[in-house]
Amino acid sequence: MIGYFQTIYRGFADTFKGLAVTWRHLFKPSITVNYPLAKLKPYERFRGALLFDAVTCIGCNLCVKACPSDCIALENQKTPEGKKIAKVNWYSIDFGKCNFCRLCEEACPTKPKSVWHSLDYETVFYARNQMSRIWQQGNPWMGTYYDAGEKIYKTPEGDQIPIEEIPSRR
Amino acid sequence: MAELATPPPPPTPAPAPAPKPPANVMPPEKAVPAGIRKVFAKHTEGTLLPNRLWPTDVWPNPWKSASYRRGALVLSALILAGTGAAFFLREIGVPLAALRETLHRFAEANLPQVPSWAAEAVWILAKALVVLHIILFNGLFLVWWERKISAHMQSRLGPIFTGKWHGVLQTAADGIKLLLKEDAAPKEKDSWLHSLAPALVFVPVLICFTPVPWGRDLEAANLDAGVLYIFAWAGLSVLGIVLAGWASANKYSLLGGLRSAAQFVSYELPRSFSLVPLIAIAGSLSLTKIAGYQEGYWFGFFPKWFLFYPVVGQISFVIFLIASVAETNRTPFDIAEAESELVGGFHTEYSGMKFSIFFLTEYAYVLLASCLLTTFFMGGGAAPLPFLSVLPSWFWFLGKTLFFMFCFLWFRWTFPRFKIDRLLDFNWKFLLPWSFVNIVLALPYIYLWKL
Amino acid sequence: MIETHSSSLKTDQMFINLGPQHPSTHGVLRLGITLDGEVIVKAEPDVGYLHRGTEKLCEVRGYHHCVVVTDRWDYVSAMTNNLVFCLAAEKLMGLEIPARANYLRVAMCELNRIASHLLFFGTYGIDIGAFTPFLHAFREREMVLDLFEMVCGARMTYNYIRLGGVMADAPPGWADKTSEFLKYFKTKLREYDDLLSFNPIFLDRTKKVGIITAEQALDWGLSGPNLRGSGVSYDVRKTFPYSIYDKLDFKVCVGEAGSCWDRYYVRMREMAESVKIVEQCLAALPSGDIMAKGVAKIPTPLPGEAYAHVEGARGDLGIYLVSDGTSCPYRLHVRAPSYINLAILQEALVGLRVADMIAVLGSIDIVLGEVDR
Amino acid sequence: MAVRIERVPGGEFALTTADFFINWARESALWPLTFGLACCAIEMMGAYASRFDFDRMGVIPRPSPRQADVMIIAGTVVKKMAEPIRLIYAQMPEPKFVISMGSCANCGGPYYDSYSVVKGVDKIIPVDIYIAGCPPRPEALQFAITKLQEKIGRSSPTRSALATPYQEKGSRVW
Amino acid sequence: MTEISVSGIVEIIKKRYPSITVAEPSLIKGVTSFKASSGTDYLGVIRAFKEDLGFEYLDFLTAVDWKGAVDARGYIMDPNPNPFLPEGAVEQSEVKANPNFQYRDHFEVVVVLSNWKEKLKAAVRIELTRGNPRLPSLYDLWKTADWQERETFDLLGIEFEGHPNLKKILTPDFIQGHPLRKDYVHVKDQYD
Repeated sequence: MIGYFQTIYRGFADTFKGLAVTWRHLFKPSITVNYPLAKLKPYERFRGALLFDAVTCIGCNLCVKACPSDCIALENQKTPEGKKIAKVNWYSIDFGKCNFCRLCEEACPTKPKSVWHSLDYETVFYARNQMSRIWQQGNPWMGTYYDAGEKIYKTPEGDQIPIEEIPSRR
Repeated sequence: MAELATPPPPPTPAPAPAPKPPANVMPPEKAVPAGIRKVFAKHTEGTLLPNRLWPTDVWPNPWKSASYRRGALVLSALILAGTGAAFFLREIGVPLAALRETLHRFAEANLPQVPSWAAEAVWILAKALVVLHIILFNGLFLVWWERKISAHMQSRLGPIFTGKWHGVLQTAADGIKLLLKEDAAPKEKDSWLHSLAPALVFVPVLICFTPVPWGRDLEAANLDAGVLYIFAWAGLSVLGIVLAGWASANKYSLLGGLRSAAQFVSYELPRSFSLVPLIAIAGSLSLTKIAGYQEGYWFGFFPKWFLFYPVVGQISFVIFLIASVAETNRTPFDIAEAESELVGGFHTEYSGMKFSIFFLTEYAYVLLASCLLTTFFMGGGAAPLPFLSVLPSWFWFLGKTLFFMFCFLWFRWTFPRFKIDRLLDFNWKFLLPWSFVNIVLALPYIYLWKL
Repeated sequence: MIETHSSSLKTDQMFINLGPQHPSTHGVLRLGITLDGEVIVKAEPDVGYLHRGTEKLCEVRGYHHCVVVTDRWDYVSAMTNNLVFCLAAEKLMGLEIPARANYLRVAMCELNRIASHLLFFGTYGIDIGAFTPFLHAFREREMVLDLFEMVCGARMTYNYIRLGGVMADAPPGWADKTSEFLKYFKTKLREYDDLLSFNPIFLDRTKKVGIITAEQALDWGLSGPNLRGSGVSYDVRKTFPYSIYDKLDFKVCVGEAGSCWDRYYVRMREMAESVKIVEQCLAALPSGDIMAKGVAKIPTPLPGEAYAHVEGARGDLGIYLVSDGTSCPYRLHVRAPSYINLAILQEALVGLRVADMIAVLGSIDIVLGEVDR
Repeated sequence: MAVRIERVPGGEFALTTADFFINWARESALWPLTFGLACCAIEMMGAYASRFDFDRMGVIPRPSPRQADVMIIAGTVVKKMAEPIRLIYAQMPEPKFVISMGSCANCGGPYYDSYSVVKGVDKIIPVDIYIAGCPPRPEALQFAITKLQEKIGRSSPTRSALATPYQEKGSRVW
Repeated sequence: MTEISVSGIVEIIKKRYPSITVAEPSLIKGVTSFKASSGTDYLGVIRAFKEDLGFEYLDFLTAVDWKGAVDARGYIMDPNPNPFLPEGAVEQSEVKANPNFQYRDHFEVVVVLSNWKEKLKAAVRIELTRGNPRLPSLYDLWKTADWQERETFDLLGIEFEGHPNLKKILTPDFIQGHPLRKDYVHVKDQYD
């Protein structure tokens, strides 16, 4: 008989303990980041969207070999008689396939690195062909994409790689 | 934002290439070609949060953060404004009766050709409309309130962006969007029953609200058998749920419908038996008389609410509370639309307008259950302390109902879910026997000590 | 007493399909359940809805590329996948890992075990019907993910443990931020017990449900918290110690009856143990370099085979690696604990009710990425 | 063109087109389908959790496809799973949108050469927004939802015959 | 049971099954390997391990195809959307076979058992011809072999006699052939 009342008492006691936990949390301030109005700055080592700098790149193809999903492609500049020189004609990264693993940045021999992860995570595309970003020697536009259908460069204004802060390259 | 259909025009002027840095000079540390910064338009104006909101630095002393203080200020201002308005509005019951008199005299004086009962019919129609709007606006408010309470219980923010202040228009947006949704349902559904089910679920709840005494003589109709009336109509909506389960030709909803039938029927019993002592003591089934019986104070300050009857009050209160949580199909008794087991339970195959009716019924039932709890156990419009009765009775009724609604929300976001067979055992082996014992315990109150 | 024999009643069984898209199957698992009323007669789990064929892909990727693929097997505790692949490859190549790298590896794996068990605690709460524990668990999990983001830059697919050591050293502020988290987390563990572990409805839903005896567990090859829930105290960190687990002291938590609650509570106590381990690692963190000397950019081990296994969050995760001397692994087999633990559902679910099925499936704690590889 | 205040003798009227109102209701109550496949599903759960609260934007996960507006494909689309995805997409009521989250759903990601992975979910269903990342951060998912809200804001349901938002060329295949 | 040590196991097995040869350089480091020659030996040795020598836990069961370098046609890639590279120009890093490694044209099934009390691990291996790789199933010894054998059958095509339901478990139904075989050629289906 006593055991019966004990179980009832224990049931109610544990129930109220659970209620007390939620009651306490009701008056604690929330820890939410109000995203579009206040954005979290990622840590310094965060692996965001890749960036490329054609000035320091020596076209050594190490990043092409280092990428596990083959999303980097580049073409070396050639002197008129066809000898390769340490400059890049164009350089493209396919963000659709990239899995943000930092292997290309580690493989890059140049100081400071010419392909590096920025702190930007807001990369959104509207169509499939916007995914591969092409950096071209003659065209300093950073994030153009090449519309194979109409064979011209296009800059999807506003929405391509918004950058908050470009870290000092390692 | 340019129309996305046509590809954006290529940049017209070919921008001048960046000046060539001399070959041997190491480009400066943050030397970034000019093109980068110009092209990356600043897309939103968000401020960058350098530090991270970890609970360890937010919670130790919440009063330090300004937003927390502002929130507390706004909350207390709201409560004070409410009591102030109530203080000035006084009792609405008296002027309403006067209004009814003027309506009758106006009908007799100016509209001789209208039959005598027309004025009374207009008056009843007006009361019905007011009660209907109370239920619908409660739906709007309660959905928003539940999302905010559950959010703050889980240390998050809840709707912010829809309305101007703290997502106030969130429920309106949900409702309108649901209205405009296509009514997708399986081909094999029993279409006639599929559309009838939401009506069968929603209409009984509206009817149940007639005898509820919103304050002193503010009830829509002072029915003598109020309690019986409510439990009779409330029992009908289980029919709609079982119908919904059957008509949507989906095994999950069938299971959900059958489960809710078992749960509703079995929890009807302890809910009514736990009221037997109260009805015997108050001597009448009409809710107004029950509320009226509980006015007055013991020893001058202790309110004569049925909740404070030494043993009988507490037992019947707990049984009635648990049974009404089970009636409203909410956690910990929401096995009918158990998210994790039956995907959506009986309303898996409902979309758009029909789904919003189910959604609204659940919140109407929460309001009904809170009103009943206030009337039976907390004495309707009776003020908790003698000098507080300067505030009108409908204000106290509203405050107690809000408190019980908060308890319903509180239970939902704390407790896990029962299992169907344990739920039925709990009812038949615990609640029902204790309600019988409670009736026996109440005998001395009925005959010996007239509290 | 009228004895109505069920066979006389003409009731036919109902086949319901807990489809690949279901809120409580933790991903894409299809359970074909035949029901008689509400009692389950036969359960047939159907996997393969997330089979990406990674064992075949690893035969084309170099050893340093495979580490990236290992992140996506058990994506809730990716650190342990990296560790087990690197242990196997280092056994093949006979590499010697510096002490600091070992301590960092163990600290990261235990933090990852805490994050994985927090996810289990959250989703198990939702399976049983309580929503708030999920939100509280994810609040703590976000703090652990912050620590990982500080060290290796990613929140879930770390690619941090490399052949021969670790990718990068812990940044200066990392150690005291971790100890701050650990101190805060101990108070939270007690709060979880109040909120869910000893809640009467939760106990009622899980205490005497889904009993798996010790013999049954051994027969079906269960491992990890599922096996220890049934009373068998087998922990790879104690029986076959790897890395520096023999230098650390921690308790192996064992349940008694093998019910859903035991498996649940073993994981909750394991979180407390992991906190102790991380504290010891932080205290005894030696200085020194973090990568073994002489690790080639494209490692090509000598022909041979190696089998390394670690105590993952879900059980005994092992990698059987065969190398034929080229730069890509010749055959890589993953002993996926979730895949092997899932098979017991065929036997454990028979005779239960629909609601219990979800409780048992949740308590086995599977991750579909590891089941289908 | 949002809300225009019209000055009329004796007061003001707030005039707005039906489009703006309908779009406002649709975009501020986007109910996604709880449909997680692989690692991105855990980041999606992170987005619903306390720190990056999705409820702020009126986004509640709904278990049944009948009540969902958005389908967030979070994870690798495997060939065995392709048929169920198409089935669930067909079950969703009409103004429906698809967000392809993560490299695996965009075009196969790290499994670009696997024998059992569909290289990109737009081979099965039309996709409105692609998010890069493996897995993308919860904020990236919220950024995509804001972009989807802007896209809904630009559409004109009253004019388009099918009462569906005007899809960007090419992404609506049938 | 006698005090078990590595040498103890070896001579017990040698006494009971003379045809079992102990692979001298124990192939898997730290695990003593036993090479069985026929299906019955394989089953007998494993039963002996389980009953007599206290190896009551089956770690895993898998198979290795020793045919040679993996065939590139087993992989199927989306044509590279990068407009600059000609169609499909992403050259598949061709995996060359290691010249001085003696491949042999058949499968090898590996079963690893572990004995926790003695902290010992033992592996049993058996070579199966490519023609009809058949092997008795371990289902009646351990039930966990059910799914592990189904996976080995599904990915490598090794038949296990006496298995309750030997069907495909991981790959979709319309994939013909066994993907993990070195000579697997992928047939293009409607999703590629």
